[in-house]
Formats: sequence, structure tokens, C-alpha cells
Amino acid sequence: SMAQALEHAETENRLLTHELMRIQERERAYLARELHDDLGQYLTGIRAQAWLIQNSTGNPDLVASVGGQIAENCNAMQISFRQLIRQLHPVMLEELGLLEAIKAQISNWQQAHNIPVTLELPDELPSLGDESQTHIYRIVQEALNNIAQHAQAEQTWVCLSSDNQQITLNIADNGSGNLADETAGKLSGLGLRSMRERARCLKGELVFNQVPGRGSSVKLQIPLQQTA
Amino acid sequence: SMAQALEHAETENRLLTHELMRIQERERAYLARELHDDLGQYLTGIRAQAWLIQNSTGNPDLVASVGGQIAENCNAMQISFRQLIRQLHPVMLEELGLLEAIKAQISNWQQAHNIPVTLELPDELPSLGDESQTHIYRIVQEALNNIAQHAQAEQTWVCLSSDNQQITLNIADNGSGNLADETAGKLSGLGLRSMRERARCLKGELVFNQVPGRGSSVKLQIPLQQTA
Amino acid sequence: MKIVIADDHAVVRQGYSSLLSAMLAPCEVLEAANGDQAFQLCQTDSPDLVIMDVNMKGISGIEATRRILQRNSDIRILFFSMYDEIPVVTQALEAGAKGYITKSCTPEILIEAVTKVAAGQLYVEHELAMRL
Ligand SMILES: Nc1ncnc2c1ncn2[C@@H]1O[C@H](COP(=O)(O)OP(=O)(O)OP(=O)(O)O)[C@@H](O)[C@H]1O
Ligand SMILES: Nc1ncnc2c1ncn2[C@@H]1O[C@H](COP(=O)(O)OP(=O)(O)OP(=O)(O)O)[C@@H](O)[C@H]1O
Ligand SMILES: [K+]
Ligand SMILES: [Mg+2]
Ligand SMILES: [Mg+2]
Ligand SMILES: [Mg+2]
Repeated sequence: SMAQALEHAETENRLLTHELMRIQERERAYLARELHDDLGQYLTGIRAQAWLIQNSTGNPDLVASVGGQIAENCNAMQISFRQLIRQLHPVMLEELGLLEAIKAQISNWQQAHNIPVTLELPDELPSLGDESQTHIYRIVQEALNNIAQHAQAEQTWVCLSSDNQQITLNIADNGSGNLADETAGKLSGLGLRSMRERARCLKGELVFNQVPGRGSSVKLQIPLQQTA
Repeated sequence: SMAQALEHAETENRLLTHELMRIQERERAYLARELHDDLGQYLTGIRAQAWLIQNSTGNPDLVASVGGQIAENCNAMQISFRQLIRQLHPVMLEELGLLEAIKAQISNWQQAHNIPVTLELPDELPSLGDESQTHIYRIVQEALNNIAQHAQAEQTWVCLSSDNQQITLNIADNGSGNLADETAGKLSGLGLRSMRERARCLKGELVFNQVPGRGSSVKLQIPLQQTA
Repeated sequence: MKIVIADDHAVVRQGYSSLLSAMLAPCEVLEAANGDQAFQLCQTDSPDLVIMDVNMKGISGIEATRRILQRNSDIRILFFSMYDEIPVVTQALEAGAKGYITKSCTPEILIEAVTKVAAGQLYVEHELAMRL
């Protein structure tokens, strides 16, 4: 009935909102702790080394070796934060645009998970607003996350293309293919749901496909006249 | 009609979801940029100084002064990140609990905005789950944000208390008092709406009060048997 | 003097063990990466003093302090932590620590604190002592 539908819609949406808030808090807590502990500790260590140098100027060997330790600590700090920054936000997105950001993301993902990706990108894309670029970037990220976590795939395809009418993004794998049970009218995790929401923000259409045992795919189509 | 109500509920919730996602992305982008640029600058500087030291071991005066600069850079880096960490998440919340975290928050807020806060806290609170603590902490933060931004208040009151039945939080100011136009059935900003959502997560009740020209208040009541 | 530095972060241990060895010579510095290791080192090596972090994986520095002092009440414990919140300081002192300074202190302060605490005095960083 209509009343049930209303109640259902409200409950579903409320759950999504709560989950979004929970995830945001978890992310914030993780970042704060990382900064507080990790960054803080590096600073503490380097400060001690700088002080030792100031107080050992008559001992060139010690000065040289502690100077070297400081440089090494800077490198370690940079490596430890580069990964964090990347996950947080593709700083390249605004600077280099969506295509370069996706290339970088895929290359990192391939390395991290050791699953080959066949990547097809156009030379150019119709211009998109910052927000739309972020949504597309995150949909790719979420889909790849799922492939790494659930698909047990041996090969992945990411294809982005456009014509005068629309932009099309297709992400496919040859894994287990139990993507979404949409017949139940409900998407289980937050990943698929947030992809749906992002597609809605883009005024686009998102279709999940799957062939059990053969693989899954996520296809996004964004009509061009309506994008920002 | 019911159909309109359904549509309205869906639209409202979708807007909230989109806004939450947008805000999260903005926060991530801000953090990533801050880390990327700020941290990167410092590291570059310190690394150069470390190199100079390694190559000037025969020059005690230079070694001493560059060692001092590294120490100064460490301090500057620590100051620049401490504020960021605090806003992100009260690292103390899990370790020291809600009461201490609220005390620290209020003391920072008072200092930053130069508006006195009369704070009443109980000696102890019934035990609350981590998530509930975070929600309460964020409601205080959001209400204080609003007071700083909109109220033009000269005095603020924060009172947290509990009995066997419930926990009560009351945050009041003596400012302009144009808090929320709830008669229009719509809360304008994201602040008030997210406080409402958090109250719902807490299975509590949130009431906004206002006397134009005299001040506003936000009152949260959480029945005890239902909290985590 | 024999010192154990207990901190889960290698860079802190590295920075301070070279600093202390150089500045307090003759001085032996042993490193513990967590509270359990600190406790073990206290049993096997009977140090004079432990420089103790609060936040480590496994048991916290505060719990490690309780266990160490229960076995060996002569060992002096100096806290060296990121936390500048008074309740943490209070807990550390109540556990039996003889000193508390934060990681934003200059190394000079750390050396002063190590010297005083090793000599049996109480040492709390000035800025914290004002708020206690
Ligand atoms: N590429 C895929 N191959 C096989 N199964 C998939 C794939 N993507 C998703 N799934 C299945 O669909 C479910 C829902 O995915 P979704 O991203 O919504 O949630 P999740 O990944 O389980 O959790 P979250 O994304 O919230 O961390 C997954 O739990 C998994 O069972
Ligand atoms: N303490 C207050 N005193 C006076 N007016 C207030 C107070 N709190 C809120 N308001 C009014 O209520 C409006 C809605 O507040 P809300 O927190 O929802 O949104 P916002 O602060 O404008 O934006 P946001 O919180 O999303 O950054 C504010 O714009 C302001 O006009
Ligand atoms: K610590
Ligand atoms: Mg997922
Ligand atoms: Mg607000
Ligand atoms: Mg630590």
C-alpha cells in the first residue's frame, strides 16, 4: 500500500543517512588518530635529532649520521602519508582532470591487488563540473573496491567513452558474479547504494549486471545535455 | 495526499543524502589538500636542511643554526596540525570519555570565540556506546558552531545531566533567537537537520526553542533503557 | 645509568636513544616497542629509569607502569606522551610515575626531567603542573 511504501521509503533513507554519518565519523576518527599518532611521533623523533645536532657541532661524524637519519625519517613520513592522501581525495582531480586521475587510480589499484585492468579512455571528455568528476571517480573507486574484495576476478575492464549524447562508463570483471540481488528490491552494502546515489546526483542511469560464475559489471550512462 | 507525502519524503531525504555526500567530499578534499600542500612543504624544507647539515659537518656554526631551523619547522608543523586534528575528531573521546571531551571542546570554543560558557556537567554519566558518545559530542559542536556563527550572543549555557530515566543535554544562548522556522515544516541548513538525525540515531528527542531577541536553545533528551 | 625507552614508534626511540646516549654518557639505552616488552626488560635488565609512552599497542603505558612497579618499586618511570590532557597526567601519576612531560617539550626538558626523576625527584612539565 501507499502508506507502507511511504514508511519503507522513509526507513530506507534514514538507514542510508545514518550509515553515511557513521562512515564519515569512522573516517574522521581514523584520520585524526593517524595524524595524532603517526605525524606527531615523527615530529617528536626529528625534533630530538635536530637538538642533538645543535649540541654536537664538534662531532662531525655524529652530525653527519644524525643528519642522514633526519632525511630518512622525512622520506618515511612522506611514504606513510602519501597513501593516506591518495585515498582521501585525488588531489590530481582538479589539477589534471578526470582522465588522468582515473589513470593514476587504476595504476595504483593494479599494483596493490595484482589484478590486470584493461583500460579504455577517450582522448578527451566533454567538460564536467568538479562535483560530477568526483562522483564518476568515486564510482570507479567503489566498483574496484568491490572487485578486489568480493569478485575473485582474474581480469578487469574499465571503459569510459562519450559521444554527443552521453558519457558511458563500464566496469567489468570476470569473477564470481554475485553482485547485487536487485530482485529483492534492496541493495545490501553501502557501496552499491552510494553508487546509485551518485548516479542520481549525475542525473544518470546505473545498471548492475551479472552472470553467476562469469563475472559482473557496473554500467553508468550520463546524458550530456543535463550534466553540469 | 499520501502520494505527495511519499514524494516529498523521498525528495527531502535524497537532498539530505546528497548534501551529506557533498560535505564529506569537501571535507576530504580540504584535508587532502592541507596534508598534501602543508605537510609536503615542511618535509621538503626539512629534507633540504638535513642535506645541508650532512654536507657542512666541518662548519659548526652553520650546523647549529640549521639544526635550530629544523627544530622550529617541527614546532610549526605541530601547531599547524593540532587544530586540524581537534576539529576532525576528539582523540580523547574513546580514551577519556564524553565528559572530558566536552570539557576540552568548550574550553577551546570559549577561547576561540571569546563568548563565556557556563558549563554544568555531572560527575558521571551512565555508560554509553562509542557511537552514542560521538553523536552527543557532535550535537554540542554543531550547536556551538551555530551560536558562534549566527546568534550574536553574550552568554552561553551548556548543561548535561542524567537521572535513572534519561540523559538531558541543553545548550542555550542569549542571542538573536531566530533559530529554526519549524512551522514551515522545513529546517533550512544542514546543521539543524543533522542534529535531528543524530537525535534519531540516539533514539532521543530534540527540541529547538527560541524567543526572538532573547535567545535560542537546543534540548536533547535520551531515554536510558534504549541507548547502547 | 640504564634507561629503557618504551614507545611504539621507531622514530621516537631512534631519536631519543641516540640523544640520551650522547648527552648523558655513560648511559645505556634499551628500546621497547610496547608495554609488554618494557615490562620484560625491567625484569631482565633492571634499568634505573623507564621513559614511557601512554598510547601503545597492547597494554597502555599506564598499565605497564602498574605492572612494573608491582614487581620492582625502585624503577623510576617518566611519562613522555602526545597527550596534554590533565586526566591522563593524573592517571599516570596515580599509577606511580615520578614524572610526566609531553612530546612537544624540547629535548632539554626531557634531559632535565630524566636527571631529576633518576635522582628521585618528581618532575611534571611546567605548563601541565600549572593546570593540575
Ligand atoms: N564485483 C563483484 N563481484 C562479486 N560480488 C560483488 C561484486 N561487487 C559487489 N558484490 C557483492 O555485493 C555485495 C554488496 O556490495 P556493496 O559494495 O554494496 O557492499 P560491501 O562491499 O559488502 O560493503 P561496503 O561497500 O559497504 O564496504 C557485496 O557484499 C558482495 O557480496
Ligand atoms: N543559536 C542560534 N541563534 C540564532 N540563529 C540561529 C542559531 N542557530 C541557528 N540559527 C539560524 O538557523 C539557521 C539554520 O541553522 P543550520 O545550522 O541548520 O544551518 P547553517 O548554520 O546556516 O548552515 P550549516 O550548519 O549547514 O553550515 C541558520 O542559518 C541561522 O539563521
Ligand atoms: K602517545
Ligand atoms: Mg563495497
Ligand atoms: Mg549551522
Ligand atoms: Mg605511541
